[in-house]
Amino acid sequence: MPEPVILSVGASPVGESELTGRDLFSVALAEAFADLPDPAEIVDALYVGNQSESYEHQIMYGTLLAEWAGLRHTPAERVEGCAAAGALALRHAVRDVRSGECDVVLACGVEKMTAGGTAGATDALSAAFDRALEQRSGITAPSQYALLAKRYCHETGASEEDLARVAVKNHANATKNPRAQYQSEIDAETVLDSSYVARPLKLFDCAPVSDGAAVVVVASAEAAETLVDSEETVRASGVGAGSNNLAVAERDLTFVEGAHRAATQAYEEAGIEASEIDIAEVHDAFTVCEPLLAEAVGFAPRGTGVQCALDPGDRSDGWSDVQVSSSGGLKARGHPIGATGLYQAVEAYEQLTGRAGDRQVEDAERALLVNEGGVADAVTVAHVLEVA
Amino acid sequence: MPEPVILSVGASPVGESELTGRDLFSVALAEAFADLPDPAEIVDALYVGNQSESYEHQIMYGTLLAEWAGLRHTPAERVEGCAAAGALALRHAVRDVRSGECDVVLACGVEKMTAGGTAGATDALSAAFDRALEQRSGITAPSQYALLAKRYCHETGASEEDLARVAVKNHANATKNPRAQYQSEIDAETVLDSSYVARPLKLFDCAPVSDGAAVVVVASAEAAETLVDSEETVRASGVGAGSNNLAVAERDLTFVEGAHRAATQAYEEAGIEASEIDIAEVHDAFTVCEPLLAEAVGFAPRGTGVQCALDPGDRSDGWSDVQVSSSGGLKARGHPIGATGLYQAVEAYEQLTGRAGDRQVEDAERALLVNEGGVADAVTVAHVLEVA
Amino acid sequence: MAGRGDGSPKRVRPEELTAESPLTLPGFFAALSDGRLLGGRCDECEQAFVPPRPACYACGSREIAVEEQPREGTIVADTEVARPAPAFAADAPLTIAVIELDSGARLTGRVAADYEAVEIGTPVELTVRELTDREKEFALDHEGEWPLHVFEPA
Amino acid sequence: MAGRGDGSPKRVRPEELTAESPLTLPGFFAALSDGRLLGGRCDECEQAFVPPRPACYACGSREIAVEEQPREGTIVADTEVARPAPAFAADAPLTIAVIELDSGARLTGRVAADYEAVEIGTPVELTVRELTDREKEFALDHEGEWPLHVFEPA
Ligand SMILES: [Zn+2]
Ligand SMILES: [Zn+2]
Repeated sequence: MPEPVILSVGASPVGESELTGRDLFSVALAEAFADLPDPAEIVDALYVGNQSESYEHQIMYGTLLAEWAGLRHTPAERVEGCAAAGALALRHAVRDVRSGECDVVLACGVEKMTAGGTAGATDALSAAFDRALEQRSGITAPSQYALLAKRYCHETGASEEDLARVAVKNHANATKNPRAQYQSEIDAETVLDSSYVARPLKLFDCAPVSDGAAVVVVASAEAAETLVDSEETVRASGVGAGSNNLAVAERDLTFVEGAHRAATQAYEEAGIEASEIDIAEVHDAFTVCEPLLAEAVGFAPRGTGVQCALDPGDRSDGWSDVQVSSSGGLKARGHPIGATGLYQAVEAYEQLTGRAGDRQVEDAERALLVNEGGVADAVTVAHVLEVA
Repeated sequence: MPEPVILSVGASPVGESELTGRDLFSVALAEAFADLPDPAEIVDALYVGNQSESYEHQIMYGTLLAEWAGLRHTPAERVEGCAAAGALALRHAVRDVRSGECDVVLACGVEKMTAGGTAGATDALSAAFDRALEQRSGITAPSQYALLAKRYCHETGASEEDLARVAVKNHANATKNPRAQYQSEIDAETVLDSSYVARPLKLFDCAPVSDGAAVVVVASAEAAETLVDSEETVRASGVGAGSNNLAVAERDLTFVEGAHRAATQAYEEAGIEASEIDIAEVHDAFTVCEPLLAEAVGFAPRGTGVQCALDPGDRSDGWSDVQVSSSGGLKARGHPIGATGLYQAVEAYEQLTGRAGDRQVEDAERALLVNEGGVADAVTVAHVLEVA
Repeated sequence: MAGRGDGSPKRVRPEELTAESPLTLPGFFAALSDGRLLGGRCDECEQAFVPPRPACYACGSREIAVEEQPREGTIVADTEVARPAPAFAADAPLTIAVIELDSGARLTGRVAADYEAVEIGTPVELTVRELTDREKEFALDHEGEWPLHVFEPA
Repeated sequence: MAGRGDGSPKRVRPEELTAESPLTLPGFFAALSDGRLLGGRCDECEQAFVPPRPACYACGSREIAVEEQPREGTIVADTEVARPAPAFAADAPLTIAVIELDSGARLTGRVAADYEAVEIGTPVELTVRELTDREKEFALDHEGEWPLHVFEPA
């Protein structure tokens, strides 16, 4: 079975951009292919993660980006699982290489969320909820996660300040990430003093509305050898994916079962344990997600997830030494929905190849990526990446 | 390499329905699994073709349908390439079985187009065009195809009446299809006397706005053996897919190159020639599509495609004996966008297993399916199905 | 009632899945308009769920009975939506909660009370009302007559 | 001009792809506002295309020069849109055509003439205008200032 590796990545800066989605993709592609042959010479297939047609009134993003990359006749398609779309694209790339169907595949993600303003984004994201009972009740994305936060704090005793510290940590990380939407430190008071969006969540508990695009080049190890030096590759050694009920009400509110299952599958494929993960990019669309995910993927004992905001040495027994969201996470790096899963891969690639600059995590050898769509784990995709 | 087969199908009637998308899926699933174990016992993955979130304000259709099928934790996702979404789902199912990743996969398609009326459908479909130059010029789906029809008639000398006969033939076929949206015969005058939607195309040159859902159960031959008798299976022996420029202006207007490439790849995988195909379901979203596709996939010499409306014995030299659109095609069976590619597979499955009732094509052993998205071949997926 | 309304669990046949069947959304909302909140109950594992659907989300069984749900339940988690979508802006802030009905079925819905007036564990009771004109504007064509479920502190 | 405007073909660097570069849509439409229709020309296979993009659709090369396009072209195919989307309803029926410019680049656009007044082969000339108020209503936020290309019989 061919071994899939990531051999190059590219990503636009995240934030509000004057560029359209296809232009942001051009930026990401130009970076990813700066030292590679033309895509037309090497790429066999292309997948695009994209959440909503409403932002740019554009579907067919597979064909559009294939054309823009000079891949006119290449098989290309859009995949959608709300915010997990990016990792779904990556998973296809990894599997197409594994099966031997393809030698080189582009996993792409793009979203121009700011095109419709905050109201447009609120509406577009609500389409991810069950239409019958959830959407019609007037619930929004922040309030869906607020339900999780309310229950999590109720069961674990975590406070709003505990959640605030997750945002503080991620903003601090993002100051060292030149692609991040927010490169400024904040303190817990900034979060706690910000207005409630959906109690107990406040403005600074929420990831922003963002524009961005990312490209991850996946190839068989054999094909990669002909294109880059081996230290420029990262192994995609494990993948996991799964769904959970669409409606939050019908799930465990304090244990993200979908993420647990997806991560477990990825660990098994990679032949590793959760404790061996050095760095993780998890889906912190809202602060409460990071502790929930830390528990679900096996980094933390139940109820202690908020310690993700602490330095590894300061955490309680049973916690792993993993560093979470070195990129700044969705909260501070930004969250261009369909591209987020690939920004996670970009961060892990840069960390595992020693190119993460000021935010380099020492001796990072194994990374876990957890990308979710819908509210929390309505769909989850997990990847384990390892140094070659 | 495991051999993928289709072992069961189900589909809702096509037309304007009171049911929502998920309900139409329930209808299709209940039919497909009438004689099978619960999906939860056998299904490893699920793909959903769905064109637009705008009809029902619903994304995350992968998760939604997985849940509705009792497949709560199964990997599930939506794939989108406009009207080719259904066949993209089928292609994933076939490839997941081929690679050995899965034993049984559901390829699903669903669209509730009537939810937004004709204006809503016009707008939702226009999102498939290039936003920069095409959408902003005010072009609609019928007028895009009208450009093709105008040029095709100009180059080949085909008349509006020649195109009308395609609709007449497909309506006649649909009278024998209990799932068809229009089960009434029409004559050429009906088409020619209908009002212009986009000259030279008239109302009766256009496929209708439709609701519908379809399910195709794909499995390895080995897994299928444990579930059904072998005569109930159909081999998915060849698949092809590819893109073409998003903008119609930048393509060959009278040769559907994407379909030519996709069909050629499918023939090669199946090890057959175009002349060996007995029945074909092609993407006749507008009458002009059927002659264009007949030429592109190798049934007809260039410029003679309109003879698809004739009985095989009445066609000129070089034409194959293929029967095109025994279902009634998109024109008369109906065109629920994201499900259309799977309705094509449903028809071929029923024909190849001898279950097509009054419309049974005698000795049908090999079928070609051509499903397109965007305008014509912006994305094309072709499948060859064969009797087991 | 066409479709499934007698509570007997058996696999649904495709032709039974009409707009009158409570296993479809139009059928579910038609019953809700009559004041009856219908749910499914799995014959295999006893899980109850709203709305009814042809398979159990907990175990995957297709042996589903349709049963009227109790109107009484309890708040499992709640929040206050400060900035809802435009269709609901006039009613902001909204109190929204996950409710566990006495059958064990859970669903999300509005609570007709201030956020401060309720908490986790507060007992609530189901009410059903038509959409407001404003809400109807934002409803899809086929949803205009679908009523809204709203919980009131019991 | 930032980005690529000097016509010299070389691969574009990511930092050059700003809103001022004609290889992005904002850059392309800014030039169009100034009356200049820019296209790409492939250094490998000579294909011309509008708008410019970082790779050639014909051969995949990334050696692309940006060049102003001729205003003159010919109708390759045309139609009359009887029922356009709501944004354009006031102007219905619309004549729309595929135009081949004298550079060989092809694009779709409106023709400011009745359908009966033009045919395949009719020479046309590019004009550029601002959006009407009605069109602006339907434009996305970032498109409001983007002009529209319209062809007139030459
Ligand atoms: Zn059950
Ligand atoms: Zn070229």
